Amino acid sequence: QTPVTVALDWTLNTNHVGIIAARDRGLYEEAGLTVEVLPFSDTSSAALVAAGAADFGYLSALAFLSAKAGGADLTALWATMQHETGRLVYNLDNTEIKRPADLSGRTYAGFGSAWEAALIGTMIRHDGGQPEWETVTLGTGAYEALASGAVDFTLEVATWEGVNGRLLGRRQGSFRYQDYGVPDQHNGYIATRAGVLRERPEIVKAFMEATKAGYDWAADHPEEAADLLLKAGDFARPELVHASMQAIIDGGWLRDESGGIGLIRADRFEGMARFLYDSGVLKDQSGQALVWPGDLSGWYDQSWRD
Amino acid sequence: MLEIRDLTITAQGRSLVQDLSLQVPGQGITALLGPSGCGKTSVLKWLAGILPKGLRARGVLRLDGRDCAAPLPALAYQPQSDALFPWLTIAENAALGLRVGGLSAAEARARVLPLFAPFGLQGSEGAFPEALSGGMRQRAAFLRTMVQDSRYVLLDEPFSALDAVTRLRMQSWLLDRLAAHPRGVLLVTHDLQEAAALADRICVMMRSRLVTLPVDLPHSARSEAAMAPLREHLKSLLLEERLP
Amino acid sequence: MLEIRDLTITAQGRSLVQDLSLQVPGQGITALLGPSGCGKTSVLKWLAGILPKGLRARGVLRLDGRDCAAPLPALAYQPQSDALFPWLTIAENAALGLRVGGLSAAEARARVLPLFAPFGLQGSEGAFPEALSGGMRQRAAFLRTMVQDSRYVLLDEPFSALDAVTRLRMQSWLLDRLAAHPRGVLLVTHDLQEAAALADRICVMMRSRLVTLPVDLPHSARSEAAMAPLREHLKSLLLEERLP
Amino acid sequence: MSRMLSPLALFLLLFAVWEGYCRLSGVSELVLPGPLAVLHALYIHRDAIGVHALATVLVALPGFALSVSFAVLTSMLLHACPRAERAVLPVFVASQTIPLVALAPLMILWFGFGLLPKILLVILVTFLPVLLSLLSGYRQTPAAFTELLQSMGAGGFEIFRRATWPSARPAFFAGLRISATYAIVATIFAEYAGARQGIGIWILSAKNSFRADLVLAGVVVSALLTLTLLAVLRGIEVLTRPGRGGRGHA
Amino acid sequence: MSRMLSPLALFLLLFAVWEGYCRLSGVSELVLPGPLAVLHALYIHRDAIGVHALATVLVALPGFALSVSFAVLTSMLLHACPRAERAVLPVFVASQTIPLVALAPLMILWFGFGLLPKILLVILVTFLPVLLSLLSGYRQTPAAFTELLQSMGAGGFEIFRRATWPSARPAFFAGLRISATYAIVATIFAEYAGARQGIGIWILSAKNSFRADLVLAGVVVSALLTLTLLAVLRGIEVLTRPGRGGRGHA
Ligand SMILES: Nc1ncnc2c1ncn2[C@@H]1O[C@H](COP(=O)(O)OP(=O)(O)OP(=O)(O)O)[C@@H](O)[C@H]1O
Ligand SMILES: Nc1ncnc2c1ncn2[C@@H]1O[C@H](COP(=O)(O)OP(=O)(O)OP(=O)(O)O)[C@@H](O)[C@H]1O
Ligand SMILES: Cc1ncc(C[n+]2csc(CCO)c2C)c(N)n1
Ligand SMILES: [Mg+2]
Ligand SMILES: [Mg+2]
Repeated sequence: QTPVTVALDWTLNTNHVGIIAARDRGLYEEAGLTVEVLPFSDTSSAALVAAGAADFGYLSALAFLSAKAGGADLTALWATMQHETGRLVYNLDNTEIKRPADLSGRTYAGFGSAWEAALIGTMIRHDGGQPEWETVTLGTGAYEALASGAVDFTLEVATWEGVNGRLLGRRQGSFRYQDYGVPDQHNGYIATRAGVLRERPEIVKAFMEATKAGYDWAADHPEEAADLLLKAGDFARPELVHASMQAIIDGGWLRDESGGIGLIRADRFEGMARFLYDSGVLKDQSGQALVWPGDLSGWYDQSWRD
Repeated sequence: MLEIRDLTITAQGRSLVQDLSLQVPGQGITALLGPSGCGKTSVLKWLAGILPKGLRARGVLRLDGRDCAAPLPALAYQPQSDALFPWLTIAENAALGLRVGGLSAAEARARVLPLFAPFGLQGSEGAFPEALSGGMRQRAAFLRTMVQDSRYVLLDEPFSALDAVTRLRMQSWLLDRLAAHPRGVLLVTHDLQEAAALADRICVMMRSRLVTLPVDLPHSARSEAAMAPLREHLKSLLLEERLP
Repeated sequence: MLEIRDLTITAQGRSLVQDLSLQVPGQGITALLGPSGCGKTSVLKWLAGILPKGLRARGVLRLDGRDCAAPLPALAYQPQSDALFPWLTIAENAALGLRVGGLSAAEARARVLPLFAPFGLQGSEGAFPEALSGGMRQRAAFLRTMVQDSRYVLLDEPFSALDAVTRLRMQSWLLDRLAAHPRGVLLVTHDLQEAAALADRICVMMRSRLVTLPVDLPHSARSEAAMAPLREHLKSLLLEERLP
Repeated sequence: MSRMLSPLALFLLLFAVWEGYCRLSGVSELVLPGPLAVLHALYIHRDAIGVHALATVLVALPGFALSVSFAVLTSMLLHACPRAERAVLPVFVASQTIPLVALAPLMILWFGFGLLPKILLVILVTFLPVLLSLLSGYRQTPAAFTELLQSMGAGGFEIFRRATWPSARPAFFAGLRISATYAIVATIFAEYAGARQGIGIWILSAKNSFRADLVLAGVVVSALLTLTLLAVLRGIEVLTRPGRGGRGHA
Repeated sequence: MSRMLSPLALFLLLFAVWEGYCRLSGVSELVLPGPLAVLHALYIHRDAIGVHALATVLVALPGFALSVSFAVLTSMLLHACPRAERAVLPVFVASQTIPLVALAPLMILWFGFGLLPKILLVILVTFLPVLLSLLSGYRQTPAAFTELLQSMGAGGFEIFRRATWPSARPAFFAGLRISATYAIVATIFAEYAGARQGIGIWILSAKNSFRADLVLAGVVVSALLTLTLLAVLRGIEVLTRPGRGGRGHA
């Protein structure tokens, strides 16, 4: 049995369901792996993988791209969601917000990464507003701050915080990024270091195939998958896990139009990378905007799939 | 007249001082003698209102016939250790009692400075205590006590660190000062010669009683030879006592 | 024979002791007298190798004719302040020098305890210093020094806090002890009577010179009356000096 | 016994005020749960939280012990060699000025998820108060004491052992108290940056599932652990106290 | 001048070792950039980082000043009333055992993103070392000094002013030094939990952009701010020192 560690991008949620399913249904064990899912911590999963503190990492799309642009030696192996799950949310009580242009001059609860500014700026500008707003960096506290009205808007994951807000009856509205000039993209990458890929391809293959089997099973058995997830972690509200699984299946996030799962498609991958580079948020050591590297095909690798 | 009646001091049940009664007239020097460890310092501390935590006292204190409680503002006290503050200069240390009494720094300084020369401390006004010899420190503490001009003065072995000549000089300064400004002095000393030379009455603390001897000779007539019999008498009283 | 040659001690350029030469024979008591603040303590500290930071010294120290440097293991020193450690009991304080000298706690204790009775400290073995009177503390410090059995002993006013009778008792203890175990003692004192009663030679520190007076009378013959002329002579020497 | 009554009463009063506020103001449980709710949560999850508490203790204790040993050794070296003190102390002080929030994740990246980075963080946080207290305690040693020992022919270490260290004892325990207060908190902090178990992990996941009651239950456990450590230190101090030597002396 | 040389030399040596390690081991810039890279990043971003530094200072300084004033006042009250000390001190100590990582986000929730929660956090972190040092300093006052003043008829405050406070001076500055070391770091911590600007925000976004060089540039700025504060305190201590009274006395 080979020990393998996986770092998560956020506290355990339905995005990770395939990994938990593969672990708790013994798929990893069958593949000769002992997988440890590291608890979510203050250290980003991209950094943990890049530094070798974890073998695999579940990364949000933006964390992956930022790390790549920063020079991290990462390769994406998997994309959980076939479309962008992120949205901009605001309180409906805030009647002055009707459209992204109305966000101008308001307060945003952020997560402390450069691309958020590009995203929000693009949406406001695309909608004809002045791209000026105030950012309060709150991280995981963002959603409580929005709920209490301390800030005007933030970004959420539709299949998690979005479902949660609905269950709690929070009156919240949202704008989809892709409706306001931001390209659609995958979300939720599983990545590893290029070095691991080179030196231990058989481990990568074994891990990813079991993971894929886990997501496949979860897509087919959302109710049971939710129960499995509930056993694996502390969840304040069990109904959120069930509702979120249901939303993922209903929304067709996991399987693409042709029924494929975990696929990385060149156009969506490049589209978002291009957006990041063009918006100038990525800087090099001397503070210059990064130049488009051209070919991105080396940034992801799905050769482990047969 | 300062009067102690039936003072008993105990430490953890053991009594250090037993039913002591003592009177300190408002004029002249009352010397308090006794073997080392017999409780002289403890009596003075009680009078000054600063008996240490471990000790318990029972007794009555009367000032001019009226009961009162220590600490009396009418008292100035010189402890057996000099207790000079290391962060104050000698002049500031000497002025401490006056400052506490409410004088301004300048007034206190003006009152203190003239005494430095007669005390042999000229030049040390701005020095800190650690730069002074033991005898100099003791004189600074004596200065601090005497300048306070209180009605009563409690002195705990004020000259123990002084050489014979400096001691004589300080003794005669004290007598002159008292002649000019009469006050009541309670002087603890272990030096029989000093007691004989200075005191108007001598109290010897013995285990079970207090012996009081009046000394009526004028100070000028107290030569070493003239006082020899008194000294011998005191010595025999002290010899009677054995330390516990 | 312990010998100081041409010792000069200065503080910030001002010289406290100037070209002092002094000999302490390996037997008997050498008394060192001088007005308060003349530098006696400083000389002793220099001998003990612990001159304070602010002071500078130049001079030669010879032991039995050979140059050597302070601190000498052959010296035991009793400072003017008692320097009892507040966290040690009196018995432990008294045993400190022996412990530093390498004795085990039990051995040191066995050597120290028999002295508590003659020093009038019986019952205080297990007490902490703060529960002792000034005179008791001084005797504890004296005990600590004397029990070390070093070839030379430096005593800085060891009896200044003792009453006349206790002082006599300690003095005669010292003489008996020296008769049994001869050692060289350098005794700083300000008490002329004490110097006259104990010393085999008396050195008076004066501003520009050191006056040495041998005392040849046997100790038993030194009555107060017999020593009166010597005391008067010493007094007149001290009177010559004016403090700076 | 009665010495513990007044702080207990004050604690109860504070808790009562807090509970009262929660009930009367109608503030949401999500934002500020009352103490009863917190205790209830603590009781329900006692087993799970116990496992995490143990993990925290198993980091904090060795870290603290190492830190104190290291501080005592360093203080002795620096005391013996004042020149080294002048060179090294600023570096130690500078080490305290590094924000842990920045350092902790880097430590995890450098040293992984094991014990090492966490123990290093605990040492980093708790080391300096003990060292500084010791050095300042050493400096308060009355010159008369060291001089006396010197005159007895005592060597540097003998002087240290017999005068300097006992003089620094009150300062040492004061420093220990400050450090002990931070030992558990620093461990929790280190766990936050990356750990498998521990009160830090508990609090983090409670926070992320919006369970303020569980967060505060973790806080209560952390406080209890620290107070226990402080009580043990206090016990050691009292038991090893030589007579009544704690007082200053003129 | 020459007193600063040896620590400077040691710092340079440490930096050289660090740079050498980075070059020779070939460790990734993402994980551990060398000091030259960090200084370069600091230089390039000096304007942006300066704005953040200012924001941090504007929280840390008022917080620290309030904390010290509060600690001095409290210490005087507790000194005057030992019974209150016994009741209140455990509560203060318990307040230190609350893990900031848990408290900071809650504070932001309760008090918003303004100055208040950050200043409260700074006070929470820096208050106790000063208070404890003062109280222990007060206790070191030689009994002979207070007794003398008592015999002079001095009242409680007069005794405090003339004997207790001067005796506690060295302990006070020792406590100040410990607290000052934490003031900036605590502010950064508070910013981490929620703020508009500040070194904490700088470090957080640098971390999220995988720029270890910018993270460490923030760390360097934080260290410099703290060392400046310490130097200022040192200056105050030396300037207000009465004679050479710092020594112990037997
Ligand atoms: N640390 C110091 N710095 C400056 N001057 C000092 C220092 N220590 C002592 N002195 C000075 O040295 C002189 C001699 O002091 P010393 O203690 O040797 O006198 P002494 O003869 O022992 O006096 P006493 O009989 O009063 O004890 C004094 O004038 C004193 O002011
Ligand atoms: N804090 C204390 N706790 C217990 N016993 C004490 C305390 N202080 C003093 N004593 C005891 O009280 C007795 C008297 O002490 P005190 O200091 O009054 O004597 P004294 O007559 O002044 O002696 P000396 O002439 O030596 O100064 C001593 O036996 C001493 O041991
Ligand atoms: C379940 C889940 N919720 C929130 C975040 C935090 N987050 C980081 S980036 C971003 C914007 C997405 O477009 C958000 C919401 C997460 N990573 N996973
Ligand atoms: Mg006495
Ligand atoms: Mg002297």
